[in-house]
Amino acid sequence: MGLNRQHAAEIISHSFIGRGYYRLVLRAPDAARSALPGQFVMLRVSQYLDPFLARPLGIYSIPSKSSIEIVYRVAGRGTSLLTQMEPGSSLAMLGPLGRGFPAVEPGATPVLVAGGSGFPPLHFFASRLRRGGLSTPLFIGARDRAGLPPQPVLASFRKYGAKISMATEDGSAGVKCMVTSILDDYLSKSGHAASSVLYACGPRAMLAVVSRVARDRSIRCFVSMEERMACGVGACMGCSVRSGTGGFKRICTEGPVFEAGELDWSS
Amino acid sequence: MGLNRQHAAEIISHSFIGRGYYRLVLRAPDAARSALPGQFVMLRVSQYLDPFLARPLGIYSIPSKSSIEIVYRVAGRGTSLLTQMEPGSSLAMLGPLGRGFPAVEPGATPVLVAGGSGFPPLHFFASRLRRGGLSTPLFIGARDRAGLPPQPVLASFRKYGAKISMATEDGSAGVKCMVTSILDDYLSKSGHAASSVLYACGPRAMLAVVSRVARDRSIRCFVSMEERMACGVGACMGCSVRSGTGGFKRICTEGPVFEAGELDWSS
Amino acid sequence: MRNKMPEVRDQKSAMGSPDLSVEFAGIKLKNPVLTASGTFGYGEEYAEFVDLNKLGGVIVKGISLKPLSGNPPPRIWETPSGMLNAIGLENPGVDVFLRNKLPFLRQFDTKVIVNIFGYTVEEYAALAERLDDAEGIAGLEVNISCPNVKAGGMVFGTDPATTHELLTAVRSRTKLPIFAKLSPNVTDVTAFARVARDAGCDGLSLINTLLGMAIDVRTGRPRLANCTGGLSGPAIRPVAVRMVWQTAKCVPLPIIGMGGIVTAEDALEFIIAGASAVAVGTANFLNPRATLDVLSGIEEFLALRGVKRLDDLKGTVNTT
Amino acid sequence: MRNKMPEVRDQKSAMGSPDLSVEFAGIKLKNPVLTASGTFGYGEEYAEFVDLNKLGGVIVKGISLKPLSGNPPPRIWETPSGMLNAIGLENPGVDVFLRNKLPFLRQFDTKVIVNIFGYTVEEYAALAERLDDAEGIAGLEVNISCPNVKAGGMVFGTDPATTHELLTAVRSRTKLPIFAKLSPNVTDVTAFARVARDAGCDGLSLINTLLGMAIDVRTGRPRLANCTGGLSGPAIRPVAVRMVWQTAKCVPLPIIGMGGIVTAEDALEFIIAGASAVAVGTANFLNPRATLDVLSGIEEFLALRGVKRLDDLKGTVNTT
Ligand SMILES: Cc1cc2nc3c(=O)[nH]c(=O)nc-3n(C[C@H](O)[C@H](O)[C@H](O)COP(=O)(O)OP(=O)(O)OC[C@H]3O[C@@H](n4cnc5c(N)ncnc54)[C@H](O)[C@@H]3O)c2cc1C
Ligand SMILES: Cc1cc2nc3c(=O)[nH]c(=O)nc-3n(C[C@H](O)[C@H](O)[C@H](O)COP(=O)(O)OP(=O)(O)OC[C@H]3O[C@@H](n4cnc5c(N)ncnc54)[C@H](O)[C@@H]3O)c2cc1C
Ligand SMILES: Cc1cc2nc3c(=O)[nH]c(=O)nc-3n(C[C@H](O)[C@H](O)[C@H](O)COP(=O)(O)O)c2cc1C
Ligand SMILES: Cc1cc2nc3c(=O)[nH]c(=O)nc-3n(C[C@H](O)[C@H](O)[C@H](O)COP(=O)(O)O)c2cc1C
Ligand code: FES
Ligand code: FES
Repeated sequence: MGLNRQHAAEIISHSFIGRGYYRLVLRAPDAARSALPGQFVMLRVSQYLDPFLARPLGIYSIPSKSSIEIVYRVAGRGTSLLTQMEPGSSLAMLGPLGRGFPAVEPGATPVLVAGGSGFPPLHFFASRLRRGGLSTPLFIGARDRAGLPPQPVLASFRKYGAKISMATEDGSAGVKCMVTSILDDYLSKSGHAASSVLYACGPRAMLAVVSRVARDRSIRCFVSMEERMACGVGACMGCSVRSGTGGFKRICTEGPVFEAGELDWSS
Repeated sequence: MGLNRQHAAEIISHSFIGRGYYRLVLRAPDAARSALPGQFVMLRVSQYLDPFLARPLGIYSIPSKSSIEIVYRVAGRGTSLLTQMEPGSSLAMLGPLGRGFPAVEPGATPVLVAGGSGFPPLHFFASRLRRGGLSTPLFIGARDRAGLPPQPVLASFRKYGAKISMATEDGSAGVKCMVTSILDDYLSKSGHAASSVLYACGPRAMLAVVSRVARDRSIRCFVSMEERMACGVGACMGCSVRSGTGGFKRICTEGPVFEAGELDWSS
Repeated sequence: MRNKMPEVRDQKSAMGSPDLSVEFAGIKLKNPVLTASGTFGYGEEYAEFVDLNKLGGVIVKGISLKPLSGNPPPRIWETPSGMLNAIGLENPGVDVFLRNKLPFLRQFDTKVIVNIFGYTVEEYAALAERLDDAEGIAGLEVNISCPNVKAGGMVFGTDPATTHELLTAVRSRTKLPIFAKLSPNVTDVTAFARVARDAGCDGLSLINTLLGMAIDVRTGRPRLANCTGGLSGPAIRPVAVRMVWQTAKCVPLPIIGMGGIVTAEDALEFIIAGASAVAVGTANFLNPRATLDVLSGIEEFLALRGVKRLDDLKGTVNTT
Repeated sequence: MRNKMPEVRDQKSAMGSPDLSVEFAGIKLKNPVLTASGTFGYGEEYAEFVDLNKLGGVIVKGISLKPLSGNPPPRIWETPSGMLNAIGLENPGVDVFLRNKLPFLRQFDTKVIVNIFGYTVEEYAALAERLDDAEGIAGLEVNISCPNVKAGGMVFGTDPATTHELLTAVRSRTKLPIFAKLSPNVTDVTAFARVARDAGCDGLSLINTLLGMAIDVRTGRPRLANCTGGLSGPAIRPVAVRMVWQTAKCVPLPIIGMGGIVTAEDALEFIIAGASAVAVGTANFLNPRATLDVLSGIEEFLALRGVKRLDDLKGTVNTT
């Protein structure tokens, strides 16, 4: 690699941005230089032994040459401890880790699908799409309005040319349905279905449907997966998901981004 | 009791005061109202499970009707984590706990002896002595200059009328000897030996010598003891010291202040 | 309670306030939250912080026939998410307990379980007999697993034959319900659970502490004067939950589950694994009101999910 | 190294740079810091963070005769100051290991110890034979204690007779030094240490993980798909230190001590308790450079106290 992937990353800024999310900017020049959309970092939220393991968090953007930005949702003890860390202090960080989204092939139309808190890697990805004035469709699904990405995130996606469609299960924002329905409608209507390539991140159940939609339409689909992690570097075998060809794949090194067909979606 | 001894004590101020010590002022009206010199509190330094147990810390003073002041030395993981706590946040606290120094009897001359970081309870005690212009002798011992109480502490003792004599083992401040030697000299010379009552806090080895000095001169001596604690309320039997009459005494409830003769100093 | 006012209770459940009472080994607890022996003194020490009337019960610090002065200090050491202790069963002996400690506890509407300990079978048995007709004792917890007393305790808890002999002797000398407190320092805890059942025990308490050790590398001396000690606290919870689950699956005795319980969620793990009740131990040291926090958390959890009776949750772990 | 340049070494010690080399079971380690099996992959995964030349040795992830795909996810769960794992010994099998993994490790000036595992005595023995003449292997660590594989592993590690049979079979098929990796989930770990010695083992590794379990109270399902898993990390360190101490006292085999080592001080506890070397496990996940931090901390400690050779510290715990 040549680049150092173990850092004591200083917190440059840290703030609440709504709907349970925080925005964290870390000084990490090596990571900023090399990170690819879809990659993640492992952050230790304590210098002590409880909470114990590092937390995997996607890279949301590269705001400068020397920093990376993370947007995280307070989900449990680790992330709530993280919210207390002040600018100026440093966090032990590993990364960038894993394989990101593959580059968009010429002629392909990227279509982004984010469920729940799955938007951070797609945001980084959107920031790197060079689409010459064309807007990238972004489908966002959540249980309800409160489960949607916070406003600054939506604004930033728009800035990068995303055309956002939203669906909530309870209809409190956007269309009242599963996000996969509006995705399916779009693919039916757009006429672009053939050239579309899906890039999805979100709960496993959603990814399973997205990958079925893609398979049914014979279009390519890349999913970014989540599983509990210990090492983040392929050593512990803790983060495995079932492979489509039997056996398992480690999310941290063979993923987190997989072509949907590589995985077993049956269970 | 009537008073509540379990608090979420808000940090009012917290600052470094030199020589490895921090000064911590906590909002704790019930504790402020009832605390007696020599009593202590148990402070949890983390809301998480490592570091695990609460830390026993003496009460240094009662700066207002609603607050207590603690002065602590960074000794290990717990106290170094404590230094990171900011004003405005709250700490789980139990106290005041234990038995403090007995009131000075009429005609008695209190003589204070502090070794190492043993000064906090004596400081509180000094603040309560009403001696009508008479100064209280305070003997302070340390390995070297760096081991002495920080300047603000010395200044505050003086404010309360303490007449300080210092001894360091390496002679880098005060007399080059054990603090017990200058204490012994004082008692020999003062002519007050008969009316002197010793109040000592510091390392066990020092307290053993102080109590021997007192016994040899047949004067009363009260010592404040330290031992590792888990509960602080007499339930776990973890903090025992050997009693002079066989068996053990719990520092947290039967102490931390004992009359020297109650304890077994042989081991 | 259950028999006295069934209607009110049903109404309460219907209104969403779940029934937390549990009944086992002939003991009715108003709720499943007890205090683990040795971590709550004789109740008195924590009475200022906890309304003892609110607890399912209090399991007192281990009592022996004669007073014991315990191990020399240092007796405790902090470890990652836990602690080592080697108290050595310091206690005032059964006479002082009956005279000075039990009367205090009798004032409260809570069940008192007395943890007993001896160096010989006869000491245990005599102790059981002595407590048999004392007023205000709901049951005995037989500590056959203290890792901190060299002469006997540990051997009893780790050898099936002596364990059987001991428990049979205790059984023969008391009519009180008896709970065998099992050691986790064994290859197969269920074997000891079966021994306890065969010896006529009414229930099981598990787990006691894991045998551990820590060394001060600067002095080369063990952190505990006793050299080894018992490891307790959240660090050991996964071991405790596993042992409760293993035992509940194959031995039909009610279990008081313990080991590292700090929160209601921790306690619910034990219930779902198969425990009938739980005991909060080391957590009392972190938070004197830990028992009450656990209790209200359990109540909230049941109410939120519409579970009417705690018992409906017992042993419901889905391992398929 | 020791033989090649004794003068330089002596000079170094005289100058305060302590001798960290250790030699046991015919293996010379440049220093006592190894990596625990399953926590450092096959070295490659951490080679970016750690100069493998600096390590005393690498104990690789457990290898079986045939590839194993392991347990279904979820496979890990965080616990207080520790973690549960039920990887199920996923590994590519011995052939792929020899072809693709070992050559990488051979590039480095460090000792490679191969952790082996099978479902039957014959599988273990065949594996030992297969590795016997491979180039670049310093020794075998026989995992008789994995709590995560139902068929065999655990039974071997907790039953003396089958343990003896297994280790004797392995012994007869390889000339390499063999280390029995003992289970902590037993009543008396020293009994198994004696079995290992009687079977001709050259050394012992202890401890493996404690068997544990955690339950998601919201779903009622175990946190691990495998239901139970192995508890590792600082939470178990007091148990590990105790077992190393107990074993070192009474069985004259060199011990690789492990279980919750994060810092040099932790490692020194094991050495002082009687271990000849240490392995850093779960801590690698918290800090990929944990091994090197432990190593430099040990060196500093020895230098500061003027201890010339690490060996002078071994087993020096003062329990009087
Ligand atoms: C590759 C990857 C990228 C991620 N990117 C983001 C992101 O950009 N923003 C964001 O908000 N979240 C992200 N997550 C999820 C995030 O890791 C979890 O929300 C977080 O670990 C929860 O920790 P906690 O301590 O707050 O929760 P706890 O419930 O206390 O966690 C307990 C344990 O479970 C693990 N865990 C809990 N939830 C998850 C999860 N969903 N995935 C993996 N492990 C989990 C924790 O790491 C920890 O070991 C990502 C996860 C992965 C695997
Ligand atoms: C009654 C009493 C009053 C005290 N008052 C003060 C005070 O006013 N100011 C002050 O600076 N210190 C005081 N101490 C000492 C203080 O408790 C320890 O310095 C502190 O607990 C060290 O914690 P740590 O986490 O930094 O060290 P660590 O070494 O990480 O502690 C590990 C464990 O050892 C215990 N421990 C370590 N040192 C001591 C000690 N000397 N006494 C008791 N337990 C110890 C800790 O509580 C913890 O359980 C007092 C101790 C007692 C018993
Ligand atoms: C300080 C201390 C003293 C204990 N004394 C006893 C005792 O006297 N008898 C007994 O059976 N168990 C005793 N125990 C064990 C506890 O009752 C309990 O089984 C164990 O600590 C595990 O629970 P925990 O992790 O919640 O503390 C003691 C534990 C501690 C920490
Ligand atoms: C994820 C993981 C995988 C492991 N795999 C193996 C293995 O394959 N073979 C083995 O003998 N031990 C295995 N172990 C046990 C470790 O080698 C070690 O004995 C144990 O984790 C205690 O050390 P620690 O607390 O430092 O991790 C594994 C441990 C972990 C955490
Ligand atoms: S997290 Fe360890 S292999 Fe993926
Ligand atoms: S600290 Fe528990 S009895 Fe004193």
